Amino acid sequence: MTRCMTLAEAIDRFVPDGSVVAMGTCLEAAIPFAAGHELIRQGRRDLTLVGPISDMLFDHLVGAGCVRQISAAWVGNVSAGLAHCLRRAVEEGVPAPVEIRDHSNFTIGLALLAAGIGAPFIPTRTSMGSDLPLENPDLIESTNPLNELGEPIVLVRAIQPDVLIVHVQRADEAGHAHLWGPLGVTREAVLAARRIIITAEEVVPSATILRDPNRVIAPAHKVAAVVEVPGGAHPSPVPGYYDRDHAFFEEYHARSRTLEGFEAWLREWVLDLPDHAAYLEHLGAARWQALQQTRETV
Amino acid sequence: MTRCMTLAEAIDRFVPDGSVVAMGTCLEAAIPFAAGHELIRQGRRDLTLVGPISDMLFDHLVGAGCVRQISAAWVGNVSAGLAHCLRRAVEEGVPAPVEIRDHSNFTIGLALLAAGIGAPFIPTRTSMGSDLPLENPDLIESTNPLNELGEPIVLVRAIQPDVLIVHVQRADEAGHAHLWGPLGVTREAVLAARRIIITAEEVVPSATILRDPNRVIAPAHKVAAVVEVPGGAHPSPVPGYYDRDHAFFEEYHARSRTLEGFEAWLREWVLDLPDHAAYLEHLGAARWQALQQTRETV
Amino acid sequence: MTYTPREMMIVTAAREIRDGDVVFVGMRLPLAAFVVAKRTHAPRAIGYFECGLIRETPPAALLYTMSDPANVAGAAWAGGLVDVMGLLATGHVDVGFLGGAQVDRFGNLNTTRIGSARAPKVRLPGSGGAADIASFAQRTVILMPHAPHRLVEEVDYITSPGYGSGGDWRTQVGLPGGGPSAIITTLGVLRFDEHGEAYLASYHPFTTPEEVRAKTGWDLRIPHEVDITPPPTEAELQALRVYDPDGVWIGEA
Amino acid sequence: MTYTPREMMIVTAAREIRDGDVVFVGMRLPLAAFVVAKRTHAPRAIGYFECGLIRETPPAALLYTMSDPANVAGAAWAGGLVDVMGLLATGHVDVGFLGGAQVDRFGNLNTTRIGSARAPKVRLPGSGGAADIASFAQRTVILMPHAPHRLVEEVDYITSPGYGSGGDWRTQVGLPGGGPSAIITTLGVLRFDEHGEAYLASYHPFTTPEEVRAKTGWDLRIPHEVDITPPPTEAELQALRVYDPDGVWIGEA
Repeated sequence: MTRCMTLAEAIDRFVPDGSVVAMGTCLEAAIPFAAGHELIRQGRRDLTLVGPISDMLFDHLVGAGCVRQISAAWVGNVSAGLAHCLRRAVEEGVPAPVEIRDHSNFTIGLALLAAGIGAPFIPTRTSMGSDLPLENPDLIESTNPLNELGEPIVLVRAIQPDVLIVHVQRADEAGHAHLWGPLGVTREAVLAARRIIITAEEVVPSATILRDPNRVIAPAHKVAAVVEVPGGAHPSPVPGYYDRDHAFFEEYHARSRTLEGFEAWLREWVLDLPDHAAYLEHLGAARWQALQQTRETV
Repeated sequence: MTRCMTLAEAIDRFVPDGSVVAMGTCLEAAIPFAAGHELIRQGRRDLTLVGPISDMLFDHLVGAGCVRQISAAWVGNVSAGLAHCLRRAVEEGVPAPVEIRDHSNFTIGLALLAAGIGAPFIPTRTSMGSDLPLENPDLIESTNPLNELGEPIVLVRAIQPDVLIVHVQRADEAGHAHLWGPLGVTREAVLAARRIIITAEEVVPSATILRDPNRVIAPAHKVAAVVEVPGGAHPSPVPGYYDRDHAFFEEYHARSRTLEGFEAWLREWVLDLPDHAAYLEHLGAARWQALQQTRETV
Repeated sequence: MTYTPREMMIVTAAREIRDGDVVFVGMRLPLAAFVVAKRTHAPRAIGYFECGLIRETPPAALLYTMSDPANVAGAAWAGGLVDVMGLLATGHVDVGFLGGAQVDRFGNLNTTRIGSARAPKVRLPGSGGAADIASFAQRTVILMPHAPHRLVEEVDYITSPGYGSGGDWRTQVGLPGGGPSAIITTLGVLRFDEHGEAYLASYHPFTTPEEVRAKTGWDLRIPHEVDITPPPTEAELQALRVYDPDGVWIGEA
Repeated sequence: MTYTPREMMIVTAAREIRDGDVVFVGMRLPLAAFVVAKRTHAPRAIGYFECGLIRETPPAALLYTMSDPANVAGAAWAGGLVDVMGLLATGHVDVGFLGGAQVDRFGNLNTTRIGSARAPKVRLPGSGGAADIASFAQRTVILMPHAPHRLVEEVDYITSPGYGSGGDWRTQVGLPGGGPSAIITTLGVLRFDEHGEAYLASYHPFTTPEEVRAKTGWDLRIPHEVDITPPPTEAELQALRVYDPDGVWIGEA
């Protein structure tokens, strides 16, 4: 059975308006930028974004007006600085207000872990004494019922994404996918999410995947779509495939400082391009080639 | 830095009487039988054993009088039947009474998970309505504080083993270890345990391990000892190395039915042998060779 | 065509798997039922194994345990127990298999202890994943040799809850899964009425409803019309015997 | 020998790492401090990265982010965020690094928002792992350009708790970790007294205690005897400049 389709079809069928979408679960690596751009092209609205840290992608989606709420630990541009679109949205309501439920990396991981094991919450000692539980209704200050002294504890409410979009090195048509490098909260997210969209550098024969089932990141029967998108994580890196395009993050940071600058950037890199192949073409072969890694043997 | 030592030294230094010891965390695969036999040879007492299901090893330790308490989901002989030593201990107090805290596989996994993430407990809906929470003080019937209707929930108390003994395919001298195949609760246990003893089929150069850090099972700085013990999981299987010796489980089952039979078995296979090399010699080259697998490429 | 009561039981269990089902296979006999189903009517069934494996194809060799290397080779996923249990706990399992020493009329299973806590007569191995499967699977199927000391009026310990004391008991105690859909024995198939009580749905071709009742430890309800369990087909028997040529699971009683 | 205030800050931060320490490295500047420490006085330090990596050797190339392929190559472990955070939560981290937009005299850090919830002036990225490090690490080290709008009387939002309102506040709110041991700025090193309040422990060679006080947003306590921070050694500067030849982290202010 094949679950292969185009990115446009996968986003159209499996990420309706209003969805709770987890992305960027490997932190700064293997961010599904191509899928995020397709969400923008299709004009998706009222999304809730879930992730640990977002290195630029959430800022694109906020700037494009796709987002109503964010549950995350960090939204910015890791090597360059603040997220300008997020600033405009939160500070000025431009293009639309966004509600942020501030997590720490650990609590967003625990929220996904809880959903994946069917627990309504997980208790933790992180974030106690901080302002996070005061403003985020998903972090509940409580006391430990197993402790006679009633020691304080924070209950992290489970978060179940409607869909997880994860970019991987390779997958087969049925949805068995190999992911390596930093896994971030991906193992928790594949269990937590109702369904999964895989974008892959390569679609390969099943035998290539199944010879190493320990590297398979998700149960294939939860995978709704497999999309071959070479370079689909650019400008973030994919271990074994390509390096991070640091300059791209800097360029976006500079251009997105103003609303007009962001809008021009968005037209140039997303709206005026039909798909990710056109994006790579626009990037240019020389720039793209320079990022390629010698393949690891795994 | 090397953490390599003999099995006798590792057990002597890192598993004192009274320890809480997790073993058999891969379920029926890669059970650290050699390490368990060394515990018996050294006359260890008052151990608390922790594991999901024990395929025969816990029965050896109970029969040898090493055990005071067990927190586990299943103690028996998977392909052959009941655990005769456990029966004598529980039913007759022979050689000594053993307290069993009955878990399910999920709750023992959650207990280790909780300890590994620093959570005092994890709430779950498993085991509700069963007799497990009525007799096991580590499964506490409660209500969900996030639910207005006060829906029932069971709180699984964290279990922190003093030491985890895990058998792996290969490790380097510093304690970086590759494990593959069914992982059971091993990932949770390495985080939960205060320290880890690695027994490995092979000690290999670090470069072999570090070329694939995703396959490393534990942080090396938690590893107290690395012991090269080829065949150290026999009669359980090690993926990529050898198959399960089903007949060995049957033979033990038959011989351990009586106390005298067990004692004779224990002398023959443990007490009268100085170490695991002697055990393999006693097993015989032909029987051992017949179990070998063609190595997988991973 | 001849077959043993145990073959009848395994084949009948296999038929409880629908094509495309996610099956929590567990230990021992269900390993064989899963293979028979995969090789006959349910080629798209998916198997969960709590050691951390998911299989979409039957294993190439007989499994003595779910963690045998033959179950790893060609697996669709090799992760951890909490992963697989998490999938179970979040409702992904259509059918789970359970066995045990005792079962009562409400499908409550005991795999922990015969006798009381203070005076245990037989210490059994314990739950394994059974309590989890009983809690979460959409439906469970219980496999059990048919004998009065196994199908009992009251179990000595509820390891894996069925319908508790009947009625809406599962809802009251907060159990999310659907509960038992069948008890398949060496003599027949018991199903559950709307109160959660087992009745005889079919008896195997080599027995009679009277024998089934006589070998049941409670006053088993037998409807006026009760079917004969369809005997194993040649394809089913062949799948089972090819998988287990030496009778490791078929032969044991 | 010349060096920039930022180089002074990073080198001084590196010195907070003791040989053999487990270091929660985090993002941005601490990446450089970890490498300097590894290449000078703390070769056996171990680095945790919340993306799921543990390193025992410094990376072979400059890291722009902890998830760069250069940080994966040769890593001692590549797992998940919850794994690494679990190790943090169970007390395995000796020292963790934090940065932020604002810090107060008790070492409370703000990386979330300037202004109020209703009228935010600057929305900052948020906690990342900072709240977790602040909760659990045995000690934390805060890196911060020294300016009155950064070292403030009161932070607008406590993202990463230090000593709260001072005294035994951490114990009262239930925080397990030890709290901040230093604030290292571009002008000096602040440490904490027994009440949890920061004082000037040393000022960098190119400044004065008066300048440090003038650029601090609260009435900074300066003891009678205050040291001059030892300037970077040649070995430290070389380690830093070899790691970051283009001044990606050194140069930025």
